[in-house]
Amino acid sequence: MPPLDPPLDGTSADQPHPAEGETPRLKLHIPAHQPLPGQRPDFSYLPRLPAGTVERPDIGVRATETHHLAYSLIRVLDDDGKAVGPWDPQLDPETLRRGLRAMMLTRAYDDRMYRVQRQGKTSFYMKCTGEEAIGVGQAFALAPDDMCFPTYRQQGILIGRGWPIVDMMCQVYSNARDRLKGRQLPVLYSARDAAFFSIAGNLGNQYPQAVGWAMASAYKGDRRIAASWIGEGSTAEPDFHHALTFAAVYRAPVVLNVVNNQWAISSHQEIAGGETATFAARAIGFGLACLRVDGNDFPAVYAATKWAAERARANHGATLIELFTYRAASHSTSDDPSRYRPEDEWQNWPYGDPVPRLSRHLTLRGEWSPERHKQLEGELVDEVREAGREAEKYGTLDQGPNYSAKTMFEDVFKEMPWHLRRQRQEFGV
Amino acid sequence: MPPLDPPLDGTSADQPHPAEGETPRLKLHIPAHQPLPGQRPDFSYLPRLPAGTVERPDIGVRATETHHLAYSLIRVLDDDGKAVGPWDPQLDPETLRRGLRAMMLTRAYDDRMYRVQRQGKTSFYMKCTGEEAIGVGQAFALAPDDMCFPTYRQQGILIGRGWPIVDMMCQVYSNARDRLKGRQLPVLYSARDAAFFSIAGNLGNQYPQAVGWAMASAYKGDRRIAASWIGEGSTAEPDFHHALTFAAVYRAPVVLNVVNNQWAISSHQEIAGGETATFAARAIGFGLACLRVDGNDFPAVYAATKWAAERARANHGATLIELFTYRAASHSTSDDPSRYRPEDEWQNWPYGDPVPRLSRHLTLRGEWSPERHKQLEGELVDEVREAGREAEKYGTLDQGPNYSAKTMFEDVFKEMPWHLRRQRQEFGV
Amino acid sequence: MPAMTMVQAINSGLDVMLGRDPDVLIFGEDVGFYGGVFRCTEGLQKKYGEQRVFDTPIAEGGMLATAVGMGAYGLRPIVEVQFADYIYPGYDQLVSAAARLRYRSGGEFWAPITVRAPCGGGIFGGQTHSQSPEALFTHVCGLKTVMPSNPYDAKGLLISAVEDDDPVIFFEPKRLYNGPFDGHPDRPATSWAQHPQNEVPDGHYTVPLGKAAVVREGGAVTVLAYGTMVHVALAAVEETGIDAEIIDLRSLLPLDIDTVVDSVKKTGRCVIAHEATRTCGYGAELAALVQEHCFYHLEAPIVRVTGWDTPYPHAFEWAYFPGPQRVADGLRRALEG
Amino acid sequence: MPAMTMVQAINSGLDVMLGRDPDVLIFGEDVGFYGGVFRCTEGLQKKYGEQRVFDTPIAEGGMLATAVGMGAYGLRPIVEVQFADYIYPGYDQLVSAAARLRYRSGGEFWAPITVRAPCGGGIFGGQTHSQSPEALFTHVCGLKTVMPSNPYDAKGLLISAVEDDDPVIFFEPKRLYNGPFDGHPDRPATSWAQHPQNEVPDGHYTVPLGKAAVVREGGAVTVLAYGTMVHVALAAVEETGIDAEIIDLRSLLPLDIDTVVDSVKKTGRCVIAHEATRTCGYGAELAALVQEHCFYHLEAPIVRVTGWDTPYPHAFEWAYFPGPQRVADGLRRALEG
Ligand SMILES: Cc1ncc(C[n+]2csc(CCOP(=O)(O)OP(=O)(O)O)c2C)c(N)n1
Ligand SMILES: Cc1ncc(C[n+]2csc(CCOP(=O)(O)OP(=O)(O)O)c2C)c(N)n1
Ligand SMILES: [Mg+2]
Ligand SMILES: [Mg+2]
Repeated sequence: MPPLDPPLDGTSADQPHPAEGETPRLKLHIPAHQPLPGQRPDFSYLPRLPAGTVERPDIGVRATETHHLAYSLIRVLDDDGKAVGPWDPQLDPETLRRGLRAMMLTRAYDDRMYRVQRQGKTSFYMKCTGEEAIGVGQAFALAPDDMCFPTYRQQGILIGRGWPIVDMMCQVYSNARDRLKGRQLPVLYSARDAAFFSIAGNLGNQYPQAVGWAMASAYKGDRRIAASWIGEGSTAEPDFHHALTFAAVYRAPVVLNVVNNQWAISSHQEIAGGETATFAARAIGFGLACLRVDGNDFPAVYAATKWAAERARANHGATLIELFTYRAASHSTSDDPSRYRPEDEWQNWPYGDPVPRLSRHLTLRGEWSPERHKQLEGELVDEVREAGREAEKYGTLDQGPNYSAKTMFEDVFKEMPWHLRRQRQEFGV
Repeated sequence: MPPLDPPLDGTSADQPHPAEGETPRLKLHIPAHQPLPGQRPDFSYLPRLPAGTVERPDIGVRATETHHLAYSLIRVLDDDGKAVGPWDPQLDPETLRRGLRAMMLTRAYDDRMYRVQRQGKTSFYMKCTGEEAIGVGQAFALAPDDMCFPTYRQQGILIGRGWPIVDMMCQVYSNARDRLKGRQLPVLYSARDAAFFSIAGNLGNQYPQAVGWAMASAYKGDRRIAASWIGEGSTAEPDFHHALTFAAVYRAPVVLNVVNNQWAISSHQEIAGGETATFAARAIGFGLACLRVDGNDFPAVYAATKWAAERARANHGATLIELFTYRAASHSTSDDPSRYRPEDEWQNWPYGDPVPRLSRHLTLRGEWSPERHKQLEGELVDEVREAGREAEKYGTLDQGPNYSAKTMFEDVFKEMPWHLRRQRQEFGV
Repeated sequence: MPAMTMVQAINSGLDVMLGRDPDVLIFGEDVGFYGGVFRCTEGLQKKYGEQRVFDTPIAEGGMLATAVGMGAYGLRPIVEVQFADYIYPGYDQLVSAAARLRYRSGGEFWAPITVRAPCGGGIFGGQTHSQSPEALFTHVCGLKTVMPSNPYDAKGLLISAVEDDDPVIFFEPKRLYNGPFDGHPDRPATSWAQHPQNEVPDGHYTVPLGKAAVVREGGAVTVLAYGTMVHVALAAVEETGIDAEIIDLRSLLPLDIDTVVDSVKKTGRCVIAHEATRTCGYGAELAALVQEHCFYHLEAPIVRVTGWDTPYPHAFEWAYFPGPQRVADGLRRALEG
Repeated sequence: MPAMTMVQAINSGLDVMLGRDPDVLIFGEDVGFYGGVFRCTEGLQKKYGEQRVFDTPIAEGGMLATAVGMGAYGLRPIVEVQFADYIYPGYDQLVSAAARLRYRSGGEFWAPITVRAPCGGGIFGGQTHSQSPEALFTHVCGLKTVMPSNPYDAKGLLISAVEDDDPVIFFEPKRLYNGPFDGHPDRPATSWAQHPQNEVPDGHYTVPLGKAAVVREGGAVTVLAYGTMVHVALAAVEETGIDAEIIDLRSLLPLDIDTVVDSVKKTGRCVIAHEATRTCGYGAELAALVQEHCFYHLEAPIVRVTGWDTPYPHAFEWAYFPGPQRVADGLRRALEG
């Protein structure tokens, strides 16, 4: 169903309003998603929004002048792979190749870690397939020391910032080199040295925390801004509301991203409120700036993020960016999407796959080729395999080695109180 | 400061965006409210919005067609007291006189109960002075069995629905006839027979509960809708977000009111996010319909509420109404507004006092007169005094009689479990 | 009678109540078309329609507030909170609204809601898919709190919870969904197929709230347990050969104090076992009550065997989980005194 | 040394920390220009500016999340929650974020925040201005929980809390803000002016977290109390003439177990007094610990004197409040055994 123009349940504007007395009985509307498993993918409800058509306002404009952008879609790469329109960041080929490589490395990394979970070497894994342009593109657009408050689906940020994938793997394996000492569920990374905040298991927690961090940075007269990510499904949580409220009131230098990948486990974005408005539009009621961008379009993601980051850095306040994309893989290794959506929906996503799209663009510019692409793919598979071999030397969840279990009593507090010391004794070892 | 067009902290659109490198240091913006106590009241920042100029869409229009109304102000009574424009509900004089009487009774009731608290006859009281048109006008516009989920400042609903003020007083006194058995803080009424939900002490709780009640009504194919109220300050609570999300997703038949009386105890609406947007605008991001109305204009409040109620009843979904008003009295008997605002701000409120405004309108129509007004005022003071005498016969908080303290163990559960029976024994009596 | 897993028993209980009472609705995250991440609502939307069983936005506070409002209208909503670890955003609506509504309104309004939430560890869910927060609810007056240990009780208690006119927090030990678990992760997982309490009537029946079950009679020491720990306690007793009396509390609030007191007075010794963190856990209340009621019968300090006062650590699940070994040590301490 | 009320002592503690450390910020509802509904932040915005002391939107979850983010940056935010009864919307940020951050990040991030919240009854605030929810925090590993009973401790503990690198929940018994309260509402209110602990140094000093105070030595029975109940216990002892040893716990987590155990081993009897509801209250943990550590010294059951397991009823404040009479009865029960 069209997100911007909801049908009014059989009593639309065209129809006459029922006269006094003959009021109909009330009915409860439950959003019902089509197509179902087995049915044909159908994205005909998505308005076709061509590349290059959305204007790019000055970063200093009043927030109200960005609000109509909540109903558009910033796209740079057209169907042929040409970069068009005012949002083209005109990145040099080298940067684009680095971006492409990071996206492809993210995908290769995901593929391997998903596989090793299936092999029983760890308990759990989550891929970001189809969403690589977001983590990577936004990492490229932000300063390396801008503080990121991500969800579990922005591993692309770590890879985009060059954090060692061996360290990422060690966390997934909860092994003896896991910086999180085996305490955290796989993929809930923390990487202070990459300005990457400890990922919360409780959806939304990070969003207003990012605003608090940004307020602190502003209070100190710092130049670092904060950025945070949340899934479209999680926008229903209180913390989303808190982040928007506090960002508006204190004009916090933060980039607030909503990754609308259409799905929240099995529930479609309609259940999160996407039936009657876009998620970018949530900014309007708070007087925050907003952008809505094709999340599968690397240059567009980069440009929108850069715009929001510069705006924040210039003390113009926060921007809410909706990144419109599609969750290609299962929610996690615990999930089975074939129960709730057509298997081949992803192949039919109208905005394509971010990796071939960027590859195509570079090729069109004579800066890349299918051969080099194929070759790089191979190299990255090897690189990930090598990293995997090394990481597994430090242990896996099933085989060990891991940290000593004794360490589970540490870091609950800075200094261990008597009752934990006594419990550690009771535990023995 | 103008609510719709925030100054961008010295770096507004007009100024050139700082070139690369010379990024300024970040600054933390803290909304600072003027005028302060002792200073002259100054409402010059409020755009002057004349009566009768806002168009009235059909109740069946798509929500998006109401969104521009978030930045207007529905007003019916002009400065001379004439009812003008498409929102004039053209109420008959009798209805208007009943409305005026209920507003005046509410004010007289508040004045007495505030006084008796000062005399030590009870612990606490809260007035709604200046906001009478909201509780009363909305009670008149809703069906008598539409379920209300109010805050502590809509006593006008109970009075507008003719609930006995003696019963209200008995609650405030926590006396032997208190329907709430002395358990609840004064003014946190509950009146099931008036379709008036138990008032929560925790701000916001009632707002999404109203949506749930409305969903239940819709599920049952009922014709009763729900309505809820929240203060502008409390819109920052999670429950406000929940209500809007669920109302949008399930198209619940509910009228969601934000009473923007400018103040949340000592903090001005800017601290709640009113500096950068209106509270009606919060609806936009959810695709809900919205209206913004002069809360001190009885016919305007009635008309807007009626519009939203009819829309909900016709299965067109929820409407968010911002009622723009001013909290004339102290927040409560525990508060001292002279510490944070000019004493005479209320007298300078550009949208006046709802009581004389309606009185003036009726007089202009030859249906009322200053003499009758004066006389009615006197009658109502007597009526309230009489009611007070009767209520005090049933007891006061300080003198009693009250319910037997033993009853404090009842109604925790439907049937009293052993541990409460045992505690009741321990308590003795 | 058919053999059911705990998931099937819960599904059957929901089915029975949807079938009997049109005012029963079920909602929560992924409970509709998908049937719930643990499959407890599988097939129910198909059978009863989207108006009766539907997905909600990801907002525990929103769904609980909605339930309170529906309850005030007269419905009996059942809310699934996907994991007990995620109930906190809805905590205010439970503590400030659901628990107090009957009281504060002088009995005019109440919240006949049931909140289902999978709890406990044992599936390598890490610190946010393993919590046992029952004590955060038993401390709140106005809430009832329940935790079954087997399919039969799960269905019977669930039906009692739905039919109860007070709010009931219904915790489901996720490690027991598909089989009993004796606390030996190294041994092959057993299914409910062989378990005596897997016999679950198809239709309507209830297990009353507030009634404990003596799952093993014994004279040497009393073990107070609930949920997964009932099975762990049984294993520990079997392995040590200690003649313990094991009580499955089933309902934490209201508590079946008489069954507890009678047993401890008989044995003179008491071990309390739960998976939740120790400090201010429900075991603290049990210890306080037992020493209040049985002081002169106690021959040794009451022993608490619990999860440690740390978050549930992913890699050290079995070092954290209070398994048979720890319960056995507790039994010995209680016997030595 | 100047005599201060508890409000003045808290204000002074905040003033000292704002003065010493530019990374200390204070925010919450009405704490800025207004100075707080209980006046604890009076004059601080004027002295340190709006950037240091400011109002927040009415969103406990938002202000606590903001504090966690600021803490991650390196600041030491102090948040005022206007009433402890209103902390629940922020509960998720405390339990899921603040309490676990250091642990889950392997020590990379932590939340050095202080959360101030007025608690307890005695001002006819009804059920939503009178709660004592301390046990909902002492059960959560990773949080420290404190409650002072006098001006000197209030300032010293507050400074320790702010300087502590872990999150501290700092409960302020509102009935003690302007004077000690012995639980006799009928008698004229006393001020802090006459009280020995009203002497509060102007400058910086600390009272360590985790250290209890023996406020009265005695041999007959040990009374464990905190906050308002310390004064009530003193009154009860005076009125009964029972030679009780009264311990003001001050810090609930970490608890000063040694002081507690030494005293109970000496007296052999124990009464626990708190204002919070009984079931699963902090007194349950105290009872469990005391019987674990002092079993062979106990001559009678440990007695709990607490608020009832009901909401705090407006008109029956004094029937609900565990006053000197109830404490006295508890003492007698503990002595009779
Ligand atoms: C507070 C909370 N509630 C529920 C969950 C369970 N849960 C984990 S992921 C998820 C879906 C999130 O969807 P979305 O926000 O769209 O992010 P995506 O997975 O699509 O990236 C849910 C319901 C949780 N982790 N935390
Ligand atoms: C959850 C919660 N937080 C804080 C409070 C304390 N409090 C009571 S009224 C109030 C101000 C509310 O202002 P607003 O919402 O604008 O309503 P108004 O009083 O102006 O009608 C505050 C902060 C509360 N009752 N509940
Ligand atoms: Mg999603
Ligand atoms: Mg207000």
